[in-house]
Amino acid sequence: MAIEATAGGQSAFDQLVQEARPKRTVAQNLKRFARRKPAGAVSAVVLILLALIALFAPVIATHDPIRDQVAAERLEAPSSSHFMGTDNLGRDVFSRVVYGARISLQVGFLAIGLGTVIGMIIGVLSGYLGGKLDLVVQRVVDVLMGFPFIILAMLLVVALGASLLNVGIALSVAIVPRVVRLSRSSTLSVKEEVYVLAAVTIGVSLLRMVLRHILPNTLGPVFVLATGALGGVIVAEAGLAFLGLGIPPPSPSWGGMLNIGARGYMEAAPWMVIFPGIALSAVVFTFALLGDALRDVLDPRLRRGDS
Amino acid sequence: MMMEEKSRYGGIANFSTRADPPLGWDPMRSGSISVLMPAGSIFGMGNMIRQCPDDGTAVCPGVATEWSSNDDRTSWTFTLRDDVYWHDGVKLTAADVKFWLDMAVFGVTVGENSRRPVSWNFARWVESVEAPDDLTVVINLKSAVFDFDQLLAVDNQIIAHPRHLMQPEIDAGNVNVSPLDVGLVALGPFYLEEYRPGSVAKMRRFDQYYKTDEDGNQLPYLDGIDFYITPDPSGMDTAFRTGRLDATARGSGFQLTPEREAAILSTLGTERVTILEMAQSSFWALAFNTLREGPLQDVRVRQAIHLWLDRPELVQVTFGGFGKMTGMFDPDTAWANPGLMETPGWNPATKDADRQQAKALLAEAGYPDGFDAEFMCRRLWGFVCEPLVGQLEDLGINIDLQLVDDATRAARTLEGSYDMVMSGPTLALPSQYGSITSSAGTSATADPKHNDAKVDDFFVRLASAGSVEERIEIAQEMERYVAVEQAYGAWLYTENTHTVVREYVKGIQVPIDNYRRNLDFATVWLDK
Amino acid sequence: MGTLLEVRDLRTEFNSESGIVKAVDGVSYDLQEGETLGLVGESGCGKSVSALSLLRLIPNPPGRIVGGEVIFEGQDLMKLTERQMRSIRGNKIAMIFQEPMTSLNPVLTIGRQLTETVELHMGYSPEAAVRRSVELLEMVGIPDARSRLSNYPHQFSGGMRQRVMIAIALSCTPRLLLADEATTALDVTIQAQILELIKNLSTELGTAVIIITHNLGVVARYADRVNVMYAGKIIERGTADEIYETPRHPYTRGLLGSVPRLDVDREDRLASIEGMPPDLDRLPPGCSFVPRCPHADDHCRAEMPPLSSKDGTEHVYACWKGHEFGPLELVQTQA
Amino acid sequence: MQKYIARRVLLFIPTLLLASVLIFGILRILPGDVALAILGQEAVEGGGGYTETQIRELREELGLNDPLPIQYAKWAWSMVNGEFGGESIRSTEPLSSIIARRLPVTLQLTVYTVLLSIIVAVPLGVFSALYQDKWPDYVLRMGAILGQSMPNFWIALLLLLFMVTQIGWSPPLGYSNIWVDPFHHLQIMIWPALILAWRFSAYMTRITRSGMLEVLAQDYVRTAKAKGLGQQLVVRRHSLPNVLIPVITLGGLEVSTLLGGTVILENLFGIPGLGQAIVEAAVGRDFPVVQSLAMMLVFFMLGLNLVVDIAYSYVDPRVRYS
Repeated sequence: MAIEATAGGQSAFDQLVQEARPKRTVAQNLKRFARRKPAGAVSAVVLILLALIALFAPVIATHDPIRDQVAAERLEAPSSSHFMGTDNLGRDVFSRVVYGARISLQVGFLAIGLGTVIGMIIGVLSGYLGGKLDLVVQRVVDVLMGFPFIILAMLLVVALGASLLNVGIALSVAIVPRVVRLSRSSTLSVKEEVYVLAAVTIGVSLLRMVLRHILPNTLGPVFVLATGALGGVIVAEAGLAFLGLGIPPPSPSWGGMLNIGARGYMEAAPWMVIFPGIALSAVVFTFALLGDALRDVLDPRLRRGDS
Repeated sequence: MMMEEKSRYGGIANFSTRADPPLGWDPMRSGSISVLMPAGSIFGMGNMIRQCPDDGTAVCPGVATEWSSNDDRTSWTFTLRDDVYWHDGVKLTAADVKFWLDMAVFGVTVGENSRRPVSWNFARWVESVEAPDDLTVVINLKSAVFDFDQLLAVDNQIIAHPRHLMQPEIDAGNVNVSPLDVGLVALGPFYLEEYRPGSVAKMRRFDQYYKTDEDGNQLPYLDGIDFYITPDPSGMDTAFRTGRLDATARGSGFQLTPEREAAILSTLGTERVTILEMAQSSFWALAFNTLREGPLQDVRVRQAIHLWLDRPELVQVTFGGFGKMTGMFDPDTAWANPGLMETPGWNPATKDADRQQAKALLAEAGYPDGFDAEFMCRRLWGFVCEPLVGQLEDLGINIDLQLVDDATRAARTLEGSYDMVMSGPTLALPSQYGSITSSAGTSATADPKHNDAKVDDFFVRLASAGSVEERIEIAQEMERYVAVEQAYGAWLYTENTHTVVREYVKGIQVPIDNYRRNLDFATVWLDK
Repeated sequence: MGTLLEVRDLRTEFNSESGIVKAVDGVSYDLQEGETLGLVGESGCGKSVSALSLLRLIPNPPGRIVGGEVIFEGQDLMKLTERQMRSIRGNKIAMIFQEPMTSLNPVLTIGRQLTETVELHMGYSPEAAVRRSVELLEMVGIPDARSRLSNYPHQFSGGMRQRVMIAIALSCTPRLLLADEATTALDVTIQAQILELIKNLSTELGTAVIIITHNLGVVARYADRVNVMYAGKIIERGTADEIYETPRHPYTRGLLGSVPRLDVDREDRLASIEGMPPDLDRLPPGCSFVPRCPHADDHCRAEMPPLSSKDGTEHVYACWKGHEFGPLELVQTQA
Repeated sequence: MQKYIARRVLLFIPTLLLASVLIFGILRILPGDVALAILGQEAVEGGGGYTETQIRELREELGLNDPLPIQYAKWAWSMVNGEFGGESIRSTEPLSSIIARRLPVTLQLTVYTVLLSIIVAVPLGVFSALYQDKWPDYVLRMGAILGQSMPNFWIALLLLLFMVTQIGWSPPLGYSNIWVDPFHHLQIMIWPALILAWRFSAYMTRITRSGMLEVLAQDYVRTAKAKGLGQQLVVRRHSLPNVLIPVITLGGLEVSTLLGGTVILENLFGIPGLGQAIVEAAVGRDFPVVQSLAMMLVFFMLGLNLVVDIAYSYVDPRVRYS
């Protein structure tokens, strides 16, 4: 019996492949993940909390992070009116840390989103088309992987000028080569799968097959890569800020609050520098935890074979 | 003359500098503290004459003993000492000084590569230089300058270019030869023993140094100075607090804030630390661009900003109180406009009234609820610009703060692509006429943008003023016109430099007016 | 010939997401010295797990040996310390595995993987170990053994590698050799050679062998006695002839029925056993073959039949109706 | 095997060329003009102004007016003939001496970090693999992830603060290479190396752990156990060689992010390495320095990857005798 593409565009062949795989609802998957990787589950919850804080920053923050500059209340210790004290310009540190969550997530997701999309497109194309393009792309990836990305990011920020968008673009460079390599190898492996070749021989277009089967293969590892890298990007923004090239003041990025100027106050007003540092490290730690847990679950190689 | 009961001689001081001296340590190419701080001990300060250590406005002898001008002050004659030697033992002659003056004033051209003349102030007046004999130098001027000696005596105009070593290089075509290229051989109290870029420059005592102290003892007292390169302020503070350094570096970003000073005192205690307070003698101003379409073309808007800004609060917030409000000149010197600090804009007592008037002026000019403005600021000065943003936003001006690096800043200054720019610290009168034109006049490189010929006219009159009193009078008239009447900028404050030395470091001549002076450290000794 | 090995009520479990899997659910059998015993059943019936349990090689987690005794040369292996157990593995009891391609360490030479066993257990000096290794390779039929010692596994074919595995296993003349699907991955011609090799060497060295396979032909030809396993239990045991002539348990009958026979004409369809092997973590009460057994009744569903025989012979089976079945008709038409 | 190496080496040259074009390109899109940057910097600090003519002359002097391809050709040629791209505009120091002075510093710091990381990471990786999902595994992973979460300059600051306030000691100043004054050198270098090693060993532990888990599940490990080998021998003789091969290649790749880390710590500890120089040069638009130092870093990194690739194929018999 010939397998034709049914009206809905999904060939009977695909349905067969779909049905063979045991169906698990999303809830079951989450429960399974939580039981097997408690640390991962906790970090996922913390990150959702963080996203909420970032979203409702105006509500949570007690002051305007930029405009509320009261010279008289300069460098005050944490108190009931200022939970985390005030900085050298008399601004409320707690509000700045809360808004900082928003900015760090923005720069993180901007860089990772951009990097993943660009990386996937280039990776799939170079994997799918192969030939000269693939060779050049591979060499560029080698160079980018070989290049200390903080210097590349720095050069881009110096070139484009320091703004949240530009810092995001510069930091997306960190993940592009890795995503290209990942999606390219997935494309290549999908292209060689027997069932793909079989499907092609009976008329299904290779591109549709590659796209239909590339995503599930790549999304897993890319998602793991992205979660881990998100933390890395936020730390990198702090690195750039240390060099004076991070998201420019007065916007309260956590990295910015740790830069050269602020560090002079480490002893006189430790709260001004310690709290953003803790916030930043905690978020990056949580992202890394989630990435680590996902890697153990999603990375097929790591699943211990039951003998 | 009996020696002090305790000999001042001996010991090596561990000082700090914030970076490797750029541009081959060449004072002709950079007057930055990064050059002068370590180089001062090798080059010595000034040239034939220099600013007096304790009074910047007075002139003291350098390698010359006497100097005088002819009647109409168009030709100046200097008599050199005959006991001055380069560090490699070669004697200093008038020909060396002529070589140095010619290079600075006229530059050097060999074949098609040429060296730029130096933008030092005295250079613009020099017609020609002669060295009739080994110990006499005559400088002929294009026109009369009654205080030419004051112009020549500026501390960072340093003879650091040995003719016997540089001439061969220049003849061979290397016109941009720098002191570093020829091993930093110079005339100062110390010679360079070892320079490891990025880590340390070791200077050792030059026994044939020509200067002595008031009691006739041969200078310098120290056996040597090690200048450690500490590129990070926190790293420097740490080293000072654990006794690795005897002094902290000067320069923006490195001079102490109250908090860092308190941290140092908390570790070492006040009895083991001496705080040196020096003025930066340079003035921060918020310069406006009146050539660009927009609210700032209206003088009422500019005056409103001038009245609104609370200078004392800015000093408190930006420098933690280490500074004072000023106009275009240091209020504690003879140049200050009498009573200016009590006038609206500066006077803290009338601040509330001034702010009401500022709001009124804005409304009158047609901007009752403010306007948008692009505020360009050098990245390194982010900490200075942020507080300003806060105050301007309270006035209702929506500020787009743009932190840029030096290249972009220089480019946009030429194009005038900003509404406001943070200007300073630029040296004001009296020593640097050049910078005045660039800081307030209509030249392309000036920060405040306007085409008001009247301002340029002030500078012409200043340059040809007959006496110091006349010059002060013209300067004050200009200040009232530029800073108040037209408010081409809002002159704000000056930061005074706080650095610290260990209690046993004695004999540092603290330059009250400009921290880039008295860096030869010849009189420094260690009391331990 | 005394009893070499006695396995009594061996239980091994694995905990998986969906609950406890009773891979080996009370297995008992004995093995005489020099005897060749067959352990046969579908994949997933627990035969490999029972072999690994003998050597206590069950990875923990997820697996655990929860009960039973394994008396080997008078000692209960389950009571030994890990150190004592190690002196038995590879020395007294040796094992070869299914995948020759991956059972040898790719980055160590064949020589190294041979000498390390004799050095460990027999205290051979390196030179003596090398001489012994050459002997072993020649014994298993590998040409110019000496030069091949410095080769790496990837330079050998599948069959050759299985020969090396056998050489390694027999290097300390073990009392018992466990062959876990040893020839399954090889093509047929090589399979026969390897099995002949194992048979000859085991008789020559007096080594008892347990052949673990799903291939009934192999068991018929080489095993003295046969244990048929299903869902973690032994459901029938007897000599090869008894099992093949009059299989008592419906599962065994089903197995034999699904094997194509040369002496039968080929038009008829092969009989197959309905359904899939049961989930070991949700076994029904009573006989676990009930869901697939055409003769099942309430009694089978209620109670698990013990391993016994109506007429007291050695040919025992775990089925209430076992005695009712006669010899297997050669031609069985499916209703 | 020779074919494999030859192909890798042949690929090395075009990659290097591509890298040089990439670096040269990025620097050309920097807004603002180098001449202006230098004059601007001088004006601000020295107090002197500058004129239009001076800008044009400086631009001419720096050869900024030649067409781009010529500038690139000149630079590429000078990189090869030992001049390493001319001299720094800001310090007029020839690049050959800058590189000769600064590259060894960064190399030493990188070597210390990698060595420290491997000494720590391999045993920990093996240990946490053997105790997968038991408490030692968790503790080690938490410690590792913590190391990767905190910005390394922040850790450095806390460390320096602790030293000053609690111990009253800080690393000495005036860096000198190890062959000049080893004790002085190590007192400075140990701290940034430890901080960098914390993050790098965290990564190395993770890949050793996942490599180990994969190897422990292999058939030949089961064979080894069946031969009666103890855990110690199974790990050391049978598992480790198979784990180290991928760990070294992945480790080689990650050295580039390690180099990034040095950039930030060099300033804080007064270490005159490549990172410090690149940062200063980038901000000050000293593009010859940025170009040449960035090129050296990429050359060093690609070279390291090539060496690791070749070593990998040599160590892995499956490739050596293919």
